[in-house]
Amino acid sequence: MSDTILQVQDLRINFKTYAGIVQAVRGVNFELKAGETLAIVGESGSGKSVTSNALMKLIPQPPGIYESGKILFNGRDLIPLSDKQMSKVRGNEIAMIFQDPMTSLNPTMRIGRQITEVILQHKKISRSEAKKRAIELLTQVGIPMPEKRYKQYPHEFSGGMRQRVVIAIALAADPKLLIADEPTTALDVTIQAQILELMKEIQKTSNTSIIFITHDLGVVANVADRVAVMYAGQIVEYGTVNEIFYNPKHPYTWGLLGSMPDIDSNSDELLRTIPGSPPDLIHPPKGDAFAARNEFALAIDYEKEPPMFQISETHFAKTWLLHPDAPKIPIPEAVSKRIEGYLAKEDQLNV
Amino acid sequence: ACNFGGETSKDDDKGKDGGDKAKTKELNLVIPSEPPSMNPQLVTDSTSGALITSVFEGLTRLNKEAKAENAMAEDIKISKNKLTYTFRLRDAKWTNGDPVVAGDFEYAWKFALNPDNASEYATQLYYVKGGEAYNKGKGSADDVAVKAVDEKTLEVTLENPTPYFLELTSFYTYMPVNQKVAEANKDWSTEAGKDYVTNGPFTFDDWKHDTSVTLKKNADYWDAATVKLDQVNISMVEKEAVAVQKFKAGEIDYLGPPYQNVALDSIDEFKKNNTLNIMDVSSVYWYKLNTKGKFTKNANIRKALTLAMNRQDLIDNVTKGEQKPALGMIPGAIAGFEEDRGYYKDNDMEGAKAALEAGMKELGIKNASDIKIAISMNTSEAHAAVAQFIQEGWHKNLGINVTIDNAEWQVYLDKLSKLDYDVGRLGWNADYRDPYTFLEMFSTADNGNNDTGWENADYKALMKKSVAETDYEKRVDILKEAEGIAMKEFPVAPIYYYTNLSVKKESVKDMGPDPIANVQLKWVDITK
Amino acid sequence: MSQQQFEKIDKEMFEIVGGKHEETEKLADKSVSFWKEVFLRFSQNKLAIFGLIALVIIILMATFVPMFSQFSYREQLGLYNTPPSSTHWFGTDDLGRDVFVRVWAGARISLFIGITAAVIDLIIGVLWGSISGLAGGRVDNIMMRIADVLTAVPYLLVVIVLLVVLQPGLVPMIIALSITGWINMARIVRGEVLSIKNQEYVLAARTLGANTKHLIIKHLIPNALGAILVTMTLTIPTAIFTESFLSYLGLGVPAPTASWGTMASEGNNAITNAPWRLFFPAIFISLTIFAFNAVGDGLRDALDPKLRK
Amino acid sequence: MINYIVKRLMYIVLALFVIITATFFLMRMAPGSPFASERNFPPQIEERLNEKYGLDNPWYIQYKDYLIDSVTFDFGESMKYKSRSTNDMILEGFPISLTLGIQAMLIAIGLGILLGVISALYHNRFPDYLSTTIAVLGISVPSFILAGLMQYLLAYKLGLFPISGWKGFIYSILPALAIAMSHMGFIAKLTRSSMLEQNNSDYVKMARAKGIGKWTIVFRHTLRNALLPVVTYLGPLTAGVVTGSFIVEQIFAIPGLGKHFVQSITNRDYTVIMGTTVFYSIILLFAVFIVDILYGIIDPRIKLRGAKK
Amino acid sequence: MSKKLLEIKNLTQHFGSSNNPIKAVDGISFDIYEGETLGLVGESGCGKSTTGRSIIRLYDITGGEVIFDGKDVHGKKSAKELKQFNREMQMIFQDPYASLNPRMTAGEIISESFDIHGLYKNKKERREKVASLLEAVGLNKEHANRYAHEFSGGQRQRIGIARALSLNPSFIIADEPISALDVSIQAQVVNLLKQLQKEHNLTYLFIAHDLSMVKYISDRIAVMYSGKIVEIGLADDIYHSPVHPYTKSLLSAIPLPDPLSESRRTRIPYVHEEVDESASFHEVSDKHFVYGTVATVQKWKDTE
Ligand SMILES: Nc1ncnc2c1ncn2[C@@H]1O[C@H](COP(=O)(O)OP(=O)(O)OP(=O)(O)O)[C@@H](O)[C@H]1O
Ligand SMILES: Nc1ncnc2c1ncn2[C@@H]1O[C@H](COP(=O)(O)OP(=O)(O)OP(=O)(O)O)[C@@H](O)[C@H]1O
Ligand SMILES: [Mg+2]
Ligand SMILES: [Mg+2]
Repeated sequence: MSDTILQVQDLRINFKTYAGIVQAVRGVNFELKAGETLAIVGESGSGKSVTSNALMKLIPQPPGIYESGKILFNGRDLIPLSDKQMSKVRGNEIAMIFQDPMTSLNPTMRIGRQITEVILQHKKISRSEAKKRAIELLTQVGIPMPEKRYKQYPHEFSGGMRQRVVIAIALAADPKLLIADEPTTALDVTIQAQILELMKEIQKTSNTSIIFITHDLGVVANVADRVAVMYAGQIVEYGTVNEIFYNPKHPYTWGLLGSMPDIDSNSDELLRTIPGSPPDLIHPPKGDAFAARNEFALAIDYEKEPPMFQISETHFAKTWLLHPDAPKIPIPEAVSKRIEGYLAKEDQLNV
Repeated sequence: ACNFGGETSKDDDKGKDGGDKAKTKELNLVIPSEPPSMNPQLVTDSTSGALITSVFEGLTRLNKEAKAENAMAEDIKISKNKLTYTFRLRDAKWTNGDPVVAGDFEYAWKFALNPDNASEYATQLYYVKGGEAYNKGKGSADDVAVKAVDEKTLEVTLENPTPYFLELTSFYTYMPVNQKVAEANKDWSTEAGKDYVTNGPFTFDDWKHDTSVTLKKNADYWDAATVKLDQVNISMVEKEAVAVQKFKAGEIDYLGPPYQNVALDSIDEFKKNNTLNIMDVSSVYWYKLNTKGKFTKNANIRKALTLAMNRQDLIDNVTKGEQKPALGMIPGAIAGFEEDRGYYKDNDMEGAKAALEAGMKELGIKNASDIKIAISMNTSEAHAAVAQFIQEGWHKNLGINVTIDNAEWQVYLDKLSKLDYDVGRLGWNADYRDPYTFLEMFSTADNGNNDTGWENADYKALMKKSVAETDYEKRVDILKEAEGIAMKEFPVAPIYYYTNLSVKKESVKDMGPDPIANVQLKWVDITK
Repeated sequence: MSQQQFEKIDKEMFEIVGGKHEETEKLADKSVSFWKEVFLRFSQNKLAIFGLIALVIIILMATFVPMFSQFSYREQLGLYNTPPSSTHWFGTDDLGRDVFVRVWAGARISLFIGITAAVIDLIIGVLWGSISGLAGGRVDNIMMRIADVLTAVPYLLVVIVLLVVLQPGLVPMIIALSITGWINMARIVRGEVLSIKNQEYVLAARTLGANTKHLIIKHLIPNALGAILVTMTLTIPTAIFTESFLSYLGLGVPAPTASWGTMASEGNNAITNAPWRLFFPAIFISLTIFAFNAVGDGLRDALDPKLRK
Repeated sequence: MINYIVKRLMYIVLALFVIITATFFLMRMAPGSPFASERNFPPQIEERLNEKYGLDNPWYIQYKDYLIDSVTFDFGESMKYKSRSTNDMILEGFPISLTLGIQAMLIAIGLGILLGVISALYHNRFPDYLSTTIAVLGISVPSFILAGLMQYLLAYKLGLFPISGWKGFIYSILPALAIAMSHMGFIAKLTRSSMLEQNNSDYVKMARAKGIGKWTIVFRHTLRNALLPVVTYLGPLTAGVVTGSFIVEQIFAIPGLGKHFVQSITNRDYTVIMGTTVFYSIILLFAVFIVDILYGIIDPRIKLRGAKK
Repeated sequence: MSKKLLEIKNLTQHFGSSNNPIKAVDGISFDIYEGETLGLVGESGCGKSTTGRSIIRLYDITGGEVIFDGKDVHGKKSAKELKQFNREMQMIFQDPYASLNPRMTAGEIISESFDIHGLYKNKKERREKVASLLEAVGLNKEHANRYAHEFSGGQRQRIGIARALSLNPSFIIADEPISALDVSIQAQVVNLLKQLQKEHNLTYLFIAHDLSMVKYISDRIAVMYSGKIVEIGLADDIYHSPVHPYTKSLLSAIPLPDPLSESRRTRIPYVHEEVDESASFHEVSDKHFVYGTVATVQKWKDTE
């Protein structure tokens, strides 16, 4: 099961703007195995979308610049590929789902055609076969009366249905990797839950790898096998979903987990927050980008960028706190209490 | 989806000068616009008039010298008192084979006079006794003294002895019309074709509205032997500059009145290569002066304005057509008026300044710059050029303030007739070769063509006297006296006497306009 | 874990000093304001910059040439239709006037007409559009229908009547241009107002108790300004264009005043014998219209929020 | 749908009524008469003429007559072109103007869209500058100057085309070009900006993510959506091109309707003014109406108002 | 129990033509007590924003009554009364980008109300007021001269809050004030709102679709579905003993940051049931009401 299909090495992406050069992605490394879901979390502007668009080479140039790095997809580097070569990869081997189902469908083209378009682009089959496949896909993503829907236009669909169509399009050519950039953020919780279920089911049946971008930790907990936490254009913690949720090491991850209210938390206490605002990526701060918002910041954080410390086989974090010389800081109480609560509930259930 | 009107038309013949073509003589012309009417009695403009005279034949026709000679009339008898004319018609045929009879004339003339037909040129027939009364609704058709005595005899009695009446009978309003056809189809003249029955040198072969007109030689014409042209192709080109390009590109054979004018801007060029024909005509270009105007009510001011024009310079540099400076109201092309009558000199700045001084004193004005005068004109580049030249001259030499008031034609006419102007441009050309035509309009202030509010009892008396006088020499003397009166008070400031400018291909012969600017296709020939 | 190599780092560096999150609330000291960014984007548009420079030069020439030239635009020098030479750079015309001076005197008239008409269009258009957009419903419907119908009434007829009622000249010309000129502006302003009036910041101002006047002055106009500006830069060339059209029909400003329109339409007839009389006014009409269009398009691109990130 | 059409038709009728009324009163206000000429004729005849054409009636009777004429579409005889019926004049001129107009529209739309697409695809690169420059140039040169120049250079000097007239396809090329240029420029600009807008939209990004080629995206996705605003422009364009080509028709001596539309006004040829105005307005109003319906057909999102099930 | 600050009686808000209206709000009634926070949740498009906006008079209501502090909000009012009303009731908007005028500085935005109500004597006083408001929301006075686009989302939302506070209102409608923000920033804003509530004794109508936050901040919660309130009660009751199937479905869909429990999650789908005319509110426990007919409510309770 575990062949690596994607390896991203030291990816750096800049944007030239009037205010200066935005260093949107600053040396990102991760890898993805077949059939696995990687969730990327992080706050707005941390470079999640840029990273995922970069994998598809969808960064507009200009203003974007692929500053450095490699994107090895099945061992082949995508960065030097021409647009033409890329178009054989896009939609076919790597597919993508965007955040807003309302705008990612062409408003004046019938749904059916938008699906068959991908199939015909990448597979050598006849129109009627493509249509059959499209109707199959619609059925698969749970759209009732697919024959009728096939002929309709996007505006005749609700938001949730449209997102299903978008997923159907992404699946049309049986991609090996599916990148979903906040696929549920624009949807209601109930519909979000449906879509998540759908994606998990699809993954089970077709063994597709998924990169799932979101800033909702609940969603991450639901879908991910592996989690990458991004901050200011870098991955600051990387591990399996259990490692990240039950044994977080990076103070930013603590902050994220702590700021989620909890059903049982007492509403008289204030939430734990990450104070301050995210850094300006035109002038990324010296040292650890998170230092200024980190209550446990060390002197060195202001001087030197921390390396990736390995915590386990699969767990890495980019904070000086993991240096052997650093003071041992326990997980803040609010977070640890919550984790204990979860685990306790788990024990009860297991008993 | 194409509609090009004349796609299959045969006149698309440029360039393929085959042997056949050399034998058929075709003349290519342009006119500025659609003829407003092709009914002889309703025509008012000279272009339509030229076409009418080509396809119809009146009792007389003007020869190359613009003298009337017999046409439909074989013989003309004039009574002693010069009031009754008896025309004897020759044997001639309409194009549909009907004989031309005296009744056709009677019908046509009465048609023009019939107030119901509202012919704008009915005045041309007021010379006929009872005509004016009938036209103005005060008399009946039966009282109009034109009578077909028999098929071949037409008897006409005039209101007054009219020395130029025979010339008038060549005019288009006097043309006969085939009574049978016209009565059967009241719209006979709106299209070329079966019902457009003519008796002239040419037939009216084809009429594409707003596009072209084609005339063909009329084989049944009584004088067909004289007619050389087989076909005349006339297309409509509104812009003079475009017409010039077409002429220079060889697409047309002749350019000049009454068809389309030679564009002012191309005169120099035609002059340079000696192709421009210039001919004096009996028309005058003048500025009317409003004798009720704030400043122009003063005769001295009017005099100053008249004198302070450098006409020769204007002609040499602006109008360029070798026109003659007008130092009187009647063009030199009118017999008896060839010599300068010496009313004033061209470009007489001394005189102008003296008159201005006098005028200012009379009006109680201190500074010349307090005098504000507007030159009104209708929108036209040529008129604007003249106006600007004169404006600059008056301003520079007299020190008065001059503006140019440019108005759209209809508005301009309205202003003139309401005396809502100071100085207004107009031209006047003779319908018939008689000095009276230039003077008559000033006989009373409420004459529709006066437009100046000027009136003079002596002048009026002289005009009356001239009408009664049948001897041309004597009439000339009377009219000169009248002109003299007007040229002391200056209801108009004459500027120049028109010339007729035309260019033609060398192969075109006998197309020179006659002295009253008619070009008769009957005489034209093409040599190869 | 042990395989990781750590470089030697001073122990003191591992003291907890805590966050300085107040620092992060600081904004970049070099802020790129909206208008500055617009300017920067604009200045990268070569066509627009060309247009701007051309306009500046044309305006300077129009201002100074007639002031300092040895000839006046109406002076007849006795040299008729002479081609361009060292004394008369653009030649002379049929009345012997210096075409160079006339072109720049004409520039004054044409630009004056263009700019004044644009200002009038601006005032009427902004008022009409914002009232229509703000009022909405039936009022909006009626006001827009009036504008529709106005475009269908034969323009020339209106102009002729106007030129008759008033004496021909600059004023009626400007009025004639404004009769239908404002409609475009009104439509655009209305569109802007419709979208702005439902923006949350306008709703916020309304919950604060703002009245209509406050909304218009503080919110609607400042935010519609970009679109208004662009429309205005495109109204000026339209006015210059229409003026030349009316001149062609002989309804232009009275002689001897020169406007580019009258000069070009006269020059059009002299194309065979004195082409410079068409050439120079035509070039400058076209250049000016081109420049305004280029500037307007450049502004539009620079202002377009969809092209901004 | 039916509801919508009926509503729109009612609006058209109302608009026509307003236009007819406005035209009638403007016509009455303009001084001069169709029979005025340099040489005045006796007042009795003028009275007769007025009587013949009903001009002696009080204004409300005349107004009523015009309304009836308009409803029955029978405007009577021209006052200037004796015994020619206004309807004939329109029927003869219109097909010609229409032919010319369709050709001009094809050129304008074809070239305009091409330039616009190129511009948008190479946004801020050389082809963009080039196409934008051509487009703006098209807008910048007044049609009478362009027509005059083309006629002089291409027809007269080089002899490539006939100078004037209307006898075959070759005669229509220059005038169609002259009419088309400014519309071409406008369409190019419109296409460019709406293409740019579309190019920034998510569905285009989605299409790229599907692996669809650049040009396929343009033709299959963007163009159709980008052309919607262009379609809206077609209404006024049709009407403008078909009847507003007066100057070009005049320069090339083409017997179209544009000439009557303008000259009837200067001639005060009331019947023809009325006829051409009503005809023009109907074309304009219907063109806009048809375009709206087309728009609804092309864009599946648009539900025509009043078109409830 | 403190006093009723706001009473909504049968509020109805329809849009579009009268023969085929969009029933955005279809006859809802509830009360808000002084000092409490009422959370309003429901799916997108169910009419939450419309409810908020109708209450604050941004829309002219179609029917029903809104009584604030004993006075009818939608009745005829003089300009002065209106202004007084505006000072009492304020709103915080959802979109931190659309709710700030891009052409105004933070200072101008916050002091806009001072201009409208003429609340300062001189420039200095105004500056001071702006500075104190900025500080109250965790920004500093240097920020007053910066334009909206220079701020991050969280900072913008704080400016929006400062604007709402500028008139010292007693009641604030917060329309999804956090749904456009990041998790970490959401917490900042929610904390701020809570803290301000304490300091100024504010009453909130808190609209959101994120139930975990709503539960945290609200004393009571109203669940809205398709223009109607289907269940209302104390936050804990709604969470722990929901009755209406829609509420249950909604709760079952909230993802938790707990991978183990997530792996076992089963979503309860909701199938819309038409309710007939006789539907009304039934008190199922203390202050806990459910909308439905007697029979359906009983059925729902039984399936618990
Ligand atoms: N086309 C662009 N031009 C300039 N800067 C850009 C562009 N696209 C992205 N950026 C910058 O790159 C940084 C990362 O943006 P990105 O969209 O990846 O954030 P994100 O993590 O996806 O945030 P969100 O949760 O809001 O989607 C941001 O600072 C953004 O401003
Ligand atoms: N001004 C309006 N005109 C017409 N319909 C409207 C208007 N405002 C809202 N609606 C409609 O009323 C319904 C309720 O809208 P509302 O904005 O109140 O929903 P919401 O619950 O706030 O949704 P969301 O969570 O997406 O903000 C929707 O169907 C919407 O389309
Ligand atoms: Mg993103
Ligand atoms: Mg809402």
